[in-house]
Amino acid sequence: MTTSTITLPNNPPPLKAEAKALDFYYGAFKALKGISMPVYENRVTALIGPSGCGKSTFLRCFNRMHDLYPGHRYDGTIQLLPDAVNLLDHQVDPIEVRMRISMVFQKPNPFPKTIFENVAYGLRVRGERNRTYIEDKVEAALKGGALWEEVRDRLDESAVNLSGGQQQRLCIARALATDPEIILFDEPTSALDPIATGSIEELVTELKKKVTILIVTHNMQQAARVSDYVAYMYLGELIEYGATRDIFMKPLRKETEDYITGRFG
Amino acid sequence: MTTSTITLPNNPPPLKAEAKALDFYYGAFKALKGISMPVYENRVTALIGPSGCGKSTFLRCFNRMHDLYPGHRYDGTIQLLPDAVNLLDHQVDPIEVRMRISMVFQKPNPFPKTIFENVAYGLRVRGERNRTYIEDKVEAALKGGALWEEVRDRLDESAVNLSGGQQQRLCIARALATDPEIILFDEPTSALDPIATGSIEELVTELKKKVTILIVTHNMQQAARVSDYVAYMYLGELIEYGATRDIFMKPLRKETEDYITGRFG
Amino acid sequence: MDKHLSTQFDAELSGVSTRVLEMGGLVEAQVAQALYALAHSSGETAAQVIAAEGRVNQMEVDIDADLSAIIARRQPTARDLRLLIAISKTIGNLERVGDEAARIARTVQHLLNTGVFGRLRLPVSDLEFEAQLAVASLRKALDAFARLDVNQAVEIIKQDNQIDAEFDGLMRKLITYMMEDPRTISASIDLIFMAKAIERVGDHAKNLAEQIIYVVKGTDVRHNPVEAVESIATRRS
Amino acid sequence: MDKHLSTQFDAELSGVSTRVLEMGGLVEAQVAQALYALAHSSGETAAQVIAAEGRVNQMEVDIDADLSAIIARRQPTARDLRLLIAISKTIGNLERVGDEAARIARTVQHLLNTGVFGRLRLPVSDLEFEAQLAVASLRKALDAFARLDVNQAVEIIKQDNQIDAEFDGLMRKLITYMMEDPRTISASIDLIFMAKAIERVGDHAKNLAEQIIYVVKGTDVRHNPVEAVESIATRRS
Amino acid sequence: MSSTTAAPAPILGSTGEARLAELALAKARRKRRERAIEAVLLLAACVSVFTTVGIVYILLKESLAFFSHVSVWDFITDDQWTPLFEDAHFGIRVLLAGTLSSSGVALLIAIPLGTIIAIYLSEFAGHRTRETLKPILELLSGVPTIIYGYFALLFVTPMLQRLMPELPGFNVLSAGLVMGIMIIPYVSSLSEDAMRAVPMSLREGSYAMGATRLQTAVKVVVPAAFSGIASAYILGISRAVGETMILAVAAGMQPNLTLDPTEPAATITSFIVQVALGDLPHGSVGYQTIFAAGLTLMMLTLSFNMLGYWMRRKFREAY
Amino acid sequence: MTPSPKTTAPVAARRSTLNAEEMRALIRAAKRYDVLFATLGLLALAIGILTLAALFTGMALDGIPRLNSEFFTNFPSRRAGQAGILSAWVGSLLVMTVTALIAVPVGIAGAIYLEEYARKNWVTDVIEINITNLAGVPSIVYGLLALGLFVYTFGLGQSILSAGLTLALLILPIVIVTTREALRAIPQHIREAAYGCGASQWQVVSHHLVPYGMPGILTGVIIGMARAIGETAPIITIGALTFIAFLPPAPFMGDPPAGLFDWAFSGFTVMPIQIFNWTSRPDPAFHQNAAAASFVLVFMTVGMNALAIWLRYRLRKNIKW
Amino acid sequence: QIVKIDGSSTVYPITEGIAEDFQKAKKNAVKVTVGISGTGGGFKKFCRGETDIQNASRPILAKEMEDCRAAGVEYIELPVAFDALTVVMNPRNTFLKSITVEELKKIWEPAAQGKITRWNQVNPAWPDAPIKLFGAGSDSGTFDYFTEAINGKAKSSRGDYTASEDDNVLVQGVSQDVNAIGYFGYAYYAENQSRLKALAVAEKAGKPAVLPSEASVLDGSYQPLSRPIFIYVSAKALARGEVREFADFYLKNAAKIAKEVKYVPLPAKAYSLAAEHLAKGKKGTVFGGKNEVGLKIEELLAREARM
Ligand SMILES: Nc1ncnc2c1ncn2[C@@H]1O[C@H](COP(=O)(O)OP(=O)(O)OP(=O)(O)O)[C@@H](O)[C@H]1O
Ligand SMILES: Nc1ncnc2c1ncn2[C@@H]1O[C@H](COP(=O)(O)OP(=O)(O)OP(=O)(O)O)[C@@H](O)[C@H]1O
Ligand SMILES: [Mg+2]
Ligand SMILES: [Mg+2]
Ligand SMILES: O=P([O-])([O-])[O-]
Repeated sequence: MTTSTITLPNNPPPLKAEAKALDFYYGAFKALKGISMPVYENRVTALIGPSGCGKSTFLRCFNRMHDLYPGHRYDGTIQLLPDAVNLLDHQVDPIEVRMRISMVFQKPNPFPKTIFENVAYGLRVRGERNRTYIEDKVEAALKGGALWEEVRDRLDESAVNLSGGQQQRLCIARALATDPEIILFDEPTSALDPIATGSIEELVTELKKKVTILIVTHNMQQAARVSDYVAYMYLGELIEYGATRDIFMKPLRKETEDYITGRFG
Repeated sequence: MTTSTITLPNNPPPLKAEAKALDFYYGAFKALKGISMPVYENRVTALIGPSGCGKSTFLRCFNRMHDLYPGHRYDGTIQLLPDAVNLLDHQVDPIEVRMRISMVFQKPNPFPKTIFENVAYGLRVRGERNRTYIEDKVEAALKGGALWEEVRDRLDESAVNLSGGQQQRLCIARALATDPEIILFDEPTSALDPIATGSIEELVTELKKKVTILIVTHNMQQAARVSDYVAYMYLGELIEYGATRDIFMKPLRKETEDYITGRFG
Repeated sequence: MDKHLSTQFDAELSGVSTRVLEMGGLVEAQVAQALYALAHSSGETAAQVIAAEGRVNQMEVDIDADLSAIIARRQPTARDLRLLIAISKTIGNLERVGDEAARIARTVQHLLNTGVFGRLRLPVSDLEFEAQLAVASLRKALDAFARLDVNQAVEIIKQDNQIDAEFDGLMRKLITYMMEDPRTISASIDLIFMAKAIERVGDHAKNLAEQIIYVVKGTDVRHNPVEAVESIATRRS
Repeated sequence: MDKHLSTQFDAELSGVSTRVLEMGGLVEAQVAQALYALAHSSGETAAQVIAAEGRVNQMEVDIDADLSAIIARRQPTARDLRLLIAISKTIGNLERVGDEAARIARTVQHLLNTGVFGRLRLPVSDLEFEAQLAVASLRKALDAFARLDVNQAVEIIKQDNQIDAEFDGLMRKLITYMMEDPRTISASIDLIFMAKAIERVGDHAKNLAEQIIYVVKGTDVRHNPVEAVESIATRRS
Repeated sequence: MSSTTAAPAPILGSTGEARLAELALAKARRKRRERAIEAVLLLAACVSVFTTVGIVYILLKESLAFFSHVSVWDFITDDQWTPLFEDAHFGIRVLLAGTLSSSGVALLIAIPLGTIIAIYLSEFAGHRTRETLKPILELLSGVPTIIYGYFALLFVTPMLQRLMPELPGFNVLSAGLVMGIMIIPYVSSLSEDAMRAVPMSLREGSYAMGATRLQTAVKVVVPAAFSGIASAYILGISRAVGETMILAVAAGMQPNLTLDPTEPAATITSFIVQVALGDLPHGSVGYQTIFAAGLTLMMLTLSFNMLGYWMRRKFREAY
Repeated sequence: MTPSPKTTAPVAARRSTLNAEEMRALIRAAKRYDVLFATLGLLALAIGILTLAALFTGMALDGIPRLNSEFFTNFPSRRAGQAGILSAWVGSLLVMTVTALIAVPVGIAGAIYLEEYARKNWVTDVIEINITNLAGVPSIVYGLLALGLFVYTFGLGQSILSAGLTLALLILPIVIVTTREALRAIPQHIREAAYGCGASQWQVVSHHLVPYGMPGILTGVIIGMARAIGETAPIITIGALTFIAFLPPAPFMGDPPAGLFDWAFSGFTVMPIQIFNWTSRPDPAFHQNAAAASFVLVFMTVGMNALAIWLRYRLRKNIKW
Repeated sequence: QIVKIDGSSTVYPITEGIAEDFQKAKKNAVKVTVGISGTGGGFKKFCRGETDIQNASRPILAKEMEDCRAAGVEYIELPVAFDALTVVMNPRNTFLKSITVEELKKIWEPAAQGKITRWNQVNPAWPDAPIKLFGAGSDSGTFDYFTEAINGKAKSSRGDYTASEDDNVLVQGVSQDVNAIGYFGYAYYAENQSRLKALAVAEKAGKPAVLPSEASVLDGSYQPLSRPIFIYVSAKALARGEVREFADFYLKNAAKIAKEVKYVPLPAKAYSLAAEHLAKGKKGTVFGGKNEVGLKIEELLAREARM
């Protein structure tokens, strides 16, 4: 097994989460191999690597999405700070985890409900009934998702009639509505055109003021653009972790450099 | 209506096709507005522009794909050279056009048949029966699609089991098998990961030695990488056409520059 | 310039531009100070100029690093890319202006150390005139850069001849001096180098101006005769 | 260097590198020829050098255009980007080497025109030694660039002092000459400028070497003391 | 966050172990509720299993009684079926033959016609045509089968007799034909759905190669939709094998060991319905025959379904 | 077209591009098959539709003269001219109500379990085969089952409830299969989105899957009901009545609580039985009645199918992924 | 107040008519339901005590008697009408004038299966034309009765004929085929006289061939194919006023209704005897659990009287 090259920043921001020696199995297949990596608060951390390297798998450990499917196994820990709970602990209800850590998916996946109900969904799931509170939250979230201006007059229309980019921003608003501590993005723009992609990227950099962000992208340029830290993964291993600027100008590992410069193949 | 800024090269290569004052209607909706543009032989021409600007619509005029759906209308001409046939002429059978101009689609769409049969499909459609001839053609096409080495031992396996990138190369081989004069690519890599994308891009630049290529991409960087000429479209109009290098270093139209530099939005 | 979709990118670009101007201000001040040190025989000022060199160097390195980071992270094209490339060239020029200033300052120190100022009558004021032209050119160039003002850039390029003429005149004058009084040879040579340095500052200002035209017009006008440059710069794109 | 997935990109990169080396060869020849013209008082050779300047300039402009096109089209990062940036700086340096060669050649022409060579005894041979060092340095730098050889680059940087020392010696010698024979002043100043030009060629070779280290090691070593550069260059990454 | 929200506990408060304990408690609570719901759903899912168990139980129970009177060997090999006659024979082959020939005729109509219609609707017809004709066609499967029975007897048979004067008034052919027409929508609708589900991109791929509609339909769409089409066929077969009233009315109820569709014949289902509604005393051997026959039928359809299941597995194409 | 030798591969000595004439000939030939097949398709469609038309006109010719208001408001009678279908259509309606009330929730719940909760293993496979198999079991066998189970074992008697239950079992496979189909058509990413918001499994099911699957589910239910409403054999087996000259107690109107469900335990008859009975009567006048009743019944199914189509259209409009 | 009736579809038309009139007479105070589960299916319910009255196209059989006994259900057997099984042919048939039981047997006996396929095999006078056979389904009372009457043994019949539970289907079959011969209940013949021709049956060769008709049944000359049909009234149910009333009403109106629905009513004497039985509550059957054929009305009455 390779050891990872991890370059921590000199003046590190506070930690929001930390994976330690994380292994993950799909049945007998070991998809993640001893991943240890910090996630800094209010920073964007990008996961890059060739297809099938385990980016999504790693990301989905953070909200226990794997629990939906049989045959998975976690080894190692992901500590969520500051309360130092191991997200992967059996005692921890994945629902609890998902309430604290939201996710935005590859394909915009609004529910075929109204725009309002989409954003309010997280609150409803929490049993929230106070109408004005929900309305306030929805508005705040839509503003956070940079969608408020576009949809304020048609909150009662179906969300599926929005454009792809708007849908994805709606999904972000939905994720924001419950004040998550971390938002996970799994290739959030791969289904979008460049302009929608641009606005999502812009939104992501905007959001990090309030929330910690982990983003998987197979677009290296995107990782370069939006992230503060980059983790390069290969075959389930973390090869290199460091500040984005360093990774893209001067990665320490040849594997990383080869991938980044398009020498992989 | 804006007039297009068209910069023709000083020493132009031979023309393979030329659109002249092309309008296209989906029912009452005018999706293409007076497009005039050259397509040079053995060159890669990229169509770029924001989503919905009519790139795909324009591309699909070249093989009369619109004829499959009701309510379309072509105005203007697309001359195919050297025999100066107007592709859009009612007298010209779309099937004939499609036999001369192949297309590769956004999502790899291999037929659920064997690899061999996929590539042989175009020949079979042409009523070809000579087995050795077909075999030779298939081999040549797979070589042309840079897939031969990977699949030579499993030509009889189902094509749907190939990876995404391989499938797309198979589709290219399928398009190649009938010696088309032009190949149309409609966002051929948007469903692929960066490595597969890289190999398709590489293949495209390789192919242009033999065939004229028109490619739609919403990835400007890709257009920059693979094409010799770029056409920037917006709202159904051709805004600017020129050599790729010029377009990306020094576009003449502000609209183009804004789009290319990410100022659009 | 219009805004990018990415405010971050805008911020980075304007950040780096600001730093270029800052660097420009710094080297401009360096040149001015060096000339002040020369005119007023101020060893102290000369020392300040030399001390500033390190900062200028560091700025060059930093800005260059920023530039490459922006290129690596933002995939700039067209005007953005031209701007970054121009900045890269510009800071190289500015750094060299800084070098020239330091060189002048060092020479001033040398002259002070050798006590030449007291002993000899040297045509320092002639140098000053050249220097004023050069500094003005530089300032104008930076100004034009801040506003990406092509017309001003053309003007700067046109005026570069003046400085060159000044330099030639000065040379001839100094040679006369040296011939007249061989004791002044060493000092005169120093002066010649200073004049050369000032002339170089003018050249750099001209280079900056060429970069401005490149950014705005997209044409690399280096090594072109002034007239050609002017016609390119005033062409409507 | 390993191959890219894109052979086109590889081709572009190696194409631009080749042209850099070609340009390097050209300016190297220019320098050598200029020195030949000086040593052999060959106005013809000098004219050739001057004539070549236009080509060098054009090469700089062309390569720069290629570089920006590659950046615009290929979105290079890491080593690729560093290489392109280094090339951009390198060709700037090479162009300036070409300028220096032309300057020498022009001075040779000037000296020939004024008939100085016939009338005066000038320490041209001293110049030649400095020149040999500088040309050797340049050749080595180009060689190191072709192979991206960090060790050789470090060596070049280390040797830059030698050239500077030579230049200082030459200066002193020339001042003596001038003092001895004021008639030589004008010619000596020309020689000084030539010596300075040669010294600059050495500087440019050193700059090239620094760029090599940047490409390979990713660290910008400009403006650093030699020891620091050496330690960075030999650090295992 | 406002105090009104119930869930997530304040981020800070307790840490580590203590927090873990809190979380475990919450998890347990939620688990219990979800379990209860799951149990209810499971119960519902089991209804169909219970139904099968019930059917099998009833069929087996009575069949066992039946087979204590009649040897399995006779049941399988005898070539007469006269269970209610004095001279009782229990050769199920006779009924099987009827079932097979009637299903055969029906499927010979339903499968080709259904497939052709499916291809036509999915690949040739315009959107309008499809959207109007498909539901109309589906009505064919909504007509009560007894009506079809009389239709076969009173309309189709006389028509056929005009073509084939020798044709008896009751025959498998006419019942089978009508049954086939009734089954058409099962085949065509499901097949059409399957073909619709074939992504447009695949079709475009074919057309882009210069293929005609038919070439595209036959060489690309049908193979791609094959697993769905196979399901449709299987359903059609099950339907044909299980169809009752049409045959009871129009096929003649004559236990003939023949596969000739121009003859009258009895099928398993028509026998069952006949006896179940008849005058036989319950509990008599005659009455029990219907369970043995029913069991046979169930095994038959089961084997078809297994076959279908296996085929779908084998041919399920990913696209 | 130019015979420019573009292919470099030596194997392709012969270009597959044909000259224009050859190509046109080829296309013409291929297109002939298109036309041929389209004709064939229309023919096939015509067979189906003509059959339907023949059925309809037959029924209409025989039955429409009988379709007056008395036909709907009269009870059966030995005099064909006075006989009506009041008890039959009311019975059908009530039985269908029971069927729907049972089959819909049970079918949906079962489908949800199988699709969302059950592990994918051989047990689910068996259940799956079992369900498709049930869809092929002749309806009369359900009658036999129901007779043993509902009528005797559970003692529900020959009631609307028994009949409703029987038909519910009969259409359960249809409901389950279509519901599963509908659930399966909901993309996984919608589920993940909901789980991602912190929803529990039941919340995902009840907030999302069921509402989004509704068009498909309803279609299945209605198709099932359309099938059930025409079923004769199983209902006869459990003992539906033929002559019943009164209506069951009005649903949900009796004295609560027991009285509310009186109707469910009442005897009944249904349309197909009435038809069945009338067709087997010797007097041809009854055959006319049967045709008229068939006409009504077919119209009921047509109505249900139309409802299904309309609902599918209405509900699908706002559900897409 | 409900009277529940189930059972034979043959008896159904009569019972339906009675029920209809009864309900009207009682101004809907009493509800009557009639089902058609078949005689067998009906008896199953009847013997479980689920129905009050059973329609039967044949006497109760031993198995069913046992069931009833086991469940403690006692019953009163009431013949309500005659059904004359009618042998029919196609009206276009020219050669058949009458037929003897002998000949019928030759056609229908098990031994004939596959052998007797042409008319001239039965009677050389008849043409060499195929015989097309139509008959009641083997599960029906009609079949039992016919086979016993003709072939001498219940359920003993050739099997290769077109059978149907639904006599209309048989009507259809016979009316479509010149060479057809079939048998079913008189009512179906009576309603389809335009499409069918009844065949006169001679009990023995030489005996006169008799056509089925009300008169020939009543006078006992239509032999052996006339059979009585019954209702069985549950003794326990009779305790309920409405059932008793209904049963009385039935016997009073049976003759009229039977005629109306094209059955042959019993002689008035028979109804009064039955009414008497009913009044006295005479339980049981006079058939001893077997079907019997050729029973003349007098015999039936005699037996009834003996009870
Ligand atoms: N449900 C699963 N069962 C088994 N193996 C899986 C499953 N999902 C993913 N894998 C495997 O785990 C590895 C990592 O998959 P993952 O989806 O995390 O890759 P990724 O880096 O996100 O790739 P991509 O860029 O294609 O999304 C791959 O080898 C994949 O084949
Ligand atoms: N079948 C259609 N009917 C009507 N309008 C259509 C149809 N297809 C496309 N359009 C419209 O035509 C315009 C051009 O569409 P087109 O698909 O060519 O865009 P595009 O440039 O390819 O965009 P993208 O990058 O999203 O693929 C759009 O406004 C689109 O809404
Ligand atoms: Mg992934
Ligand atoms: Mg498109
Ligand atoms: O229904 P039956 O008992 O009269 O045949």
